[in-house]
Amino acid sequence: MDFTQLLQDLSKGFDAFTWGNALMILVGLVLIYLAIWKEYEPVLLLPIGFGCLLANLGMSNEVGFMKVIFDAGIKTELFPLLIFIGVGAMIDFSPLLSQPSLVLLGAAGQFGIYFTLLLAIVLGFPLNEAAAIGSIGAIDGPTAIFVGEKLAPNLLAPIAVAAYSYMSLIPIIQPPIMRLMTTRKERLIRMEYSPKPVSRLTLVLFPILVTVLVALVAPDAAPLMAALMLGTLLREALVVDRLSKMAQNELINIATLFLGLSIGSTMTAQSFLNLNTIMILLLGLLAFVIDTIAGLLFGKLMAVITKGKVNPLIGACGISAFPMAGRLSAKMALEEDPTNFILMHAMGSNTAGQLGSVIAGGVLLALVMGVGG
Amino acid sequence: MDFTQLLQDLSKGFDAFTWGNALMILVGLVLIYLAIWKEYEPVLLLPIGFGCLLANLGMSNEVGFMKVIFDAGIKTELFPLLIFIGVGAMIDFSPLLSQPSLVLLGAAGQFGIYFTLLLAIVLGFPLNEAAAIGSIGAIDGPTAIFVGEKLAPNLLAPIAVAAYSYMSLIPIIQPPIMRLMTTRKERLIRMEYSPKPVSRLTLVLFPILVTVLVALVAPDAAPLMAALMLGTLLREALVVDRLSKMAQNELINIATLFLGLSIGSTMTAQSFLNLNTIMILLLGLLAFVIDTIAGLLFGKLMAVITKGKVNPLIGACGISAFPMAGRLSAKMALEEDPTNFILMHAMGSNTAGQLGSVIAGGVLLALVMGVGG
Amino acid sequence: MDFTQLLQDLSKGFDAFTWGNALMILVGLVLIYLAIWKEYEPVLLLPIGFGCLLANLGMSNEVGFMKVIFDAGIKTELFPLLIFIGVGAMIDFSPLLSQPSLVLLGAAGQFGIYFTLLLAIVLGFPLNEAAAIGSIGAIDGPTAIFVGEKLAPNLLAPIAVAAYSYMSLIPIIQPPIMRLMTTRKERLIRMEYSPKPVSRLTLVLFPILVTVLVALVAPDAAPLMAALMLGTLLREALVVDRLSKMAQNELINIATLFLGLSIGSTMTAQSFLNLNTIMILLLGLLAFVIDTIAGLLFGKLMAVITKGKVNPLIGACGISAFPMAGRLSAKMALEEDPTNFILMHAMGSNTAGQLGSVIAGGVLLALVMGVGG
Amino acid sequence: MSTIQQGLLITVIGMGLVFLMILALWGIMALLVKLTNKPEEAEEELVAEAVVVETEKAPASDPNGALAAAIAVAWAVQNQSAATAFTPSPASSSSENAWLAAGRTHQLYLHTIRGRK
Amino acid sequence: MSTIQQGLLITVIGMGLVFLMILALWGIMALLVKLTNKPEEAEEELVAEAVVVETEKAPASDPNGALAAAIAVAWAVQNQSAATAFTPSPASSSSENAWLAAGRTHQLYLHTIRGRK
Amino acid sequence: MSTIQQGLLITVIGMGLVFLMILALWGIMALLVKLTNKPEEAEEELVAEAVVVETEKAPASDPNGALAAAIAVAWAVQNQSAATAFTPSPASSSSENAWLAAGRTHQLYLHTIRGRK
Ligand code: NA
Ligand code: NA
Ligand code: NA
Repeated sequence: MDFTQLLQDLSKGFDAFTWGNALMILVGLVLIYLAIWKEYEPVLLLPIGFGCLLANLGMSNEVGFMKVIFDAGIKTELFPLLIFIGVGAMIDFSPLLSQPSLVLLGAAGQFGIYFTLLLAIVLGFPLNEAAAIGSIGAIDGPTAIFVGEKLAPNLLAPIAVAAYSYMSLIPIIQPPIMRLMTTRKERLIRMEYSPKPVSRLTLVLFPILVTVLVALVAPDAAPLMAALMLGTLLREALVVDRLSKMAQNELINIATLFLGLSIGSTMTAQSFLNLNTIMILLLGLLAFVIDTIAGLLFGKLMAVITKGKVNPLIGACGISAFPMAGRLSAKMALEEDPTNFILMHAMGSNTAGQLGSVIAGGVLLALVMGVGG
Repeated sequence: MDFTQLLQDLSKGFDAFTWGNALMILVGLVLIYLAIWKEYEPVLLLPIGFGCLLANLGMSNEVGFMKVIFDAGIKTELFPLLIFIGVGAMIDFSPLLSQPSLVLLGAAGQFGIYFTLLLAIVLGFPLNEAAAIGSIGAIDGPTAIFVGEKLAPNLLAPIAVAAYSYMSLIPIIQPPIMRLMTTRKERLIRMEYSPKPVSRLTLVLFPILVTVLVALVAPDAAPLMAALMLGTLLREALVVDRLSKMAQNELINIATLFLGLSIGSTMTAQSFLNLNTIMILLLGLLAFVIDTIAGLLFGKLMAVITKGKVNPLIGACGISAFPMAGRLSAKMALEEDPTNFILMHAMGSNTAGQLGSVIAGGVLLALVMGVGG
Repeated sequence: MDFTQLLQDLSKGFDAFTWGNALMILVGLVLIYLAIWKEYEPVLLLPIGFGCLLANLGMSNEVGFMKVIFDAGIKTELFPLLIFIGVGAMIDFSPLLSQPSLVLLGAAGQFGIYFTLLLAIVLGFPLNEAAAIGSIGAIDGPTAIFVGEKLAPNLLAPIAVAAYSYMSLIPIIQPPIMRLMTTRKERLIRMEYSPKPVSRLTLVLFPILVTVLVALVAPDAAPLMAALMLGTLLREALVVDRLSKMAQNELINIATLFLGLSIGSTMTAQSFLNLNTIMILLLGLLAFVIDTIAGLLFGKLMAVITKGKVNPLIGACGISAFPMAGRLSAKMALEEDPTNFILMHAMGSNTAGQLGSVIAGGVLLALVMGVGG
Repeated sequence: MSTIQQGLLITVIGMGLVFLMILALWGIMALLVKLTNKPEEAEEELVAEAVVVETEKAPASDPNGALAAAIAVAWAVQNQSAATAFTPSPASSSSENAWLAAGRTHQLYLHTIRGRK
Repeated sequence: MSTIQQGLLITVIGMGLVFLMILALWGIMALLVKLTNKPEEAEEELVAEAVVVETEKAPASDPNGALAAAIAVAWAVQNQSAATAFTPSPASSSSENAWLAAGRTHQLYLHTIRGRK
Repeated sequence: MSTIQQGLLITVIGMGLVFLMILALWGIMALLVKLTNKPEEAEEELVAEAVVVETEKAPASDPNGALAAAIAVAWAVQNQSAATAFTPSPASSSSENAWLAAGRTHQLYLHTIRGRK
């Protein structure tokens, strides 16, 4: 027996540990802090933060059990899809269906994707990486992970971290922009709530038709949209309550925990501590800002077109970030006038943003793959 | 960059779409309609129907995430087995154990398997395919899938669809046959309910002994029977309530959703739209009819032998289709005479049918593999 | 068609069955009996017992669906880790954190590991097997399986069976030793309960710091400790209640059922019925006894050092076996004096034992691999 | 073609396609709501019928039967309300859902109109 | 041998084997019920004992203790009833279970005899 | 070196390391408790604030609003108690937890001191 060898073996944990790892552990601790004390998307930031600790303590997604989990859930795309089944089962599309014109707001809020893509190209990223970075502008975790993993798996960690972190920071990022971009008079606009009644048949046909439409026009987004719409169908069918509840609880909880850990486990010092990451984080923030601005501008346009019947604040929740953004817009209106309830319109716009994000992600994927291949 | 190439890429969804796909999407919609508005086995027909949509929109079991799910759950046989653990935990065998002679009814109701097999051979199917088609006559989803996947994986889609669709149509298929095959006098027969008391020890030993017996005599059915009996053991042990509840809820819900989607994802136009499928669907319906007739005939035989102490209606639920068939027989008796409760006997016969179906499936598997190999 | 071949095929279940299988089925029945009627760790002994039946009825971990489950959960180490996430979410470390000195009791109770290792070497086992056998002395199922699978997968079955069986027999194994090793006066010692208040910050930082410490010093134990501490973090974060509940329920239930079945499925007559198994079972029992003795001796030492302020009984729960051992120690004190409540101290010692077991397992793994590699 | 030109092309085509598909969605939704906008009473009838069946099965003339009937009716009523209520799924217990429920309920009350039938 | 002949042979042997195994099951069940058919009171005693233990652990002389005792007793009683009742598992909430429960309860009442001990 | 010598060496180093790490844990724990041992009221305030917000959102002047407010308050209060109580998680319903709950509650009562803040 070689005694020196034994000592080396015992100290292997310390030997492999670098200053970079220590720094990344600090990053992980910040994420955990934000999750626990600031309650920013804790179900995601806490697992991501803990996964980041693991990645920098010898348990990254390239070895051992984290590799097993990563390969089973991220490489196969299953975790984002399972989460979308659960999200779909949680979304109530009736506010949108009863006011169909709100769906337009879901298109404008995707402009940040392309703006960021262009900026990333200018900064020197190749097209596939620039597009992956642009997907942060979808402002939807599963979409960003799905697109990022396909276009630039090497950048998955900063993309996913940016997407989820900024989404959790929506209540900090959006309000100043909203105040800057809208006048008090605009924020005071009351919106009539006389929704068209929505039948059960509509609620059932809607997810089916959306699945068909997206699968035909943007097949690259089809798995994401199909998962989301499957969840909605389970919910609205009313006859498969046990499946709907399962999707909203066990399925999404398990997938969320392990998706978070998996994403965190890619945040090794080696892959994360570089200029690219910093640029991606900045570009991601910009994507959120541009999305919000584009959404608000479109909201203002609709206000003009409808001669003041649309409160431009609901443009800000066309970015997706369901349901935080919708809640936030309604809150902003309430702050200006405690009797101005625009929640139903905001949620309509917000669910439109969810649809728009998935579509935009799929279109992006198709275009970049078409160009590249 | 090739602009034409880009346009081709964008229209790939439409290009791949055929009239066959459109037809199959209609089939999927019919399944979803039956699930939601007719409430025919919605937890299965809804996922199968949605999976059928996916299969014909470029997301079949041969690509992407549906391939991952299909390979993980159907090729490994796991989904049917997980469902059986849950089903076992839901089945109460005490009505059967307290009236052991009812178990005989579980044998007769399997005749449809062999009748269909013979007919399929006559129609030109090779032996393995004929036997797989015959397994529809087991009138039990997991059994049909387990046997079908082993004997003729190419026919899995129509076999599974036939099995689950007709099972959901039991309340439509059986009553006319029951009325035709029995006289009013027979249907009015009251059955004495003086069950032998069933001890906890019996309820615990029963699943163990059944597992041993089947594993020795019909080892090909052993995994199915073992899964079913494991569920029953978890239930009757009384000390592992958290495992029993988990099997009856999360486990079976998750397995059911993804089994349904997986089955549906095999229903591509290419594999489904052919004469074989139509023949299989017709043969499957026949299997259900023959099973019911054989069960009723055996019930009538028992009525004669016992000198009118057995209501032949409970023969009809020896076909399996647990628990719909049992419920239906009891309902038929109630319709004839609102004070004639034969539910306990019907459930005994129905659970016997469940056991008989698994045994018959395993015997079939062994015989065909023995002949073929 | 060869008729003889057909008959052979039909009798293959009987042909493969040996007297050894029959004996092992008896062993499985004993485990099931202990689970159901003695309620010894039923959630584990029942699946193990049933898995043992399966293994000896042609469904071992080397074929079919049990191989799928075994490979997916044991070979990848996932099942023990998933269970530990759930266990971590169930453990309340505040009794330990409010009385930090109790942590020392978690070290002494690991001595049985090394004593057993030495004895196994004397009995002729090679080093890796001896160490794997020693891991039974960790008195913690997931740890024993994790270490055993890495050092001597061929001995996994008897090691896991010994670990779980004896753990379930703690209420029978420990009390005589406790009475023998302590005087009535010692058992009557009352322990002051004036815990230092434990802040939420402490409860959150504790799992993080333990993860970092163990990953650096004993990286081989890192996955186990990380999983345990992840569970604790989910629990103490208070903001991810749905993840914490999921870990304590669905996750641990599903992992427990299939871990038990998997372990049982390795208990084939061929691999289990030999002298090694008998020696391992005896050595395992000895490991439990030695652990208890070492823990009690250390408890007595602390009683002397603190001049009678520590009741030596709480030394017995430093062995791990959470939470049975902690409960048992408190019960023993209550039996001696119905007003002497030492439960909080016992649980502190017991959780210390849980930590000590994982650390000791990791150190053992590192040392043996260092020597061997 | 340079990368930036590719990017610009992708941006133009991409945003164009997104708007086109969103417009298509608008059309689909407007059409759906228009076409299916008739009262659906079949469903409620179905449930009501179920209640009747349950009740008949277990005559109330004896204590056990009465209990069973009560349970069956309660069950059926509960399912009926679950099928028609506008509440978010009770399974998700996060804070924003409580918020949503409160806000929505209030808003719906103000307008005394229910969107979904 | 032609395929149809093979099919006929499989049919004869198959149905024969199914009947044989079902007969074997009948024998096993009849034997089981006969052999184990003695009252089992050990189980109930066990639970009852547990209740006593719980109660002793938390004397009712103080509010918290009383609450704890009440919870413990309630828990034990609930588990006891779960252990002996004939009801289908409450976890499955599908409609047929409500039906079954009602039907069974009624039927059991009519005969005033309980099958399972 | 013979296997038994290896074993002895492993035993000495192994138990030594285990004790060292446990001592390190002791240090960490003692330090943690010492450093973080200040009252944390921020948390309770947070929850209380949430309750106020909920209530404001749904004025009690109408039945629906009042109901919503009541639900919101009940929800907030429940979560607050969940956040501060010392009970084991309610999800695990095994027998020892009932025992633990009873024992702990009693013990805590005797000492009238709560360990966790
Ligand atoms: Na977006
Ligand atoms: Na059948
Ligand atoms: Na230990």
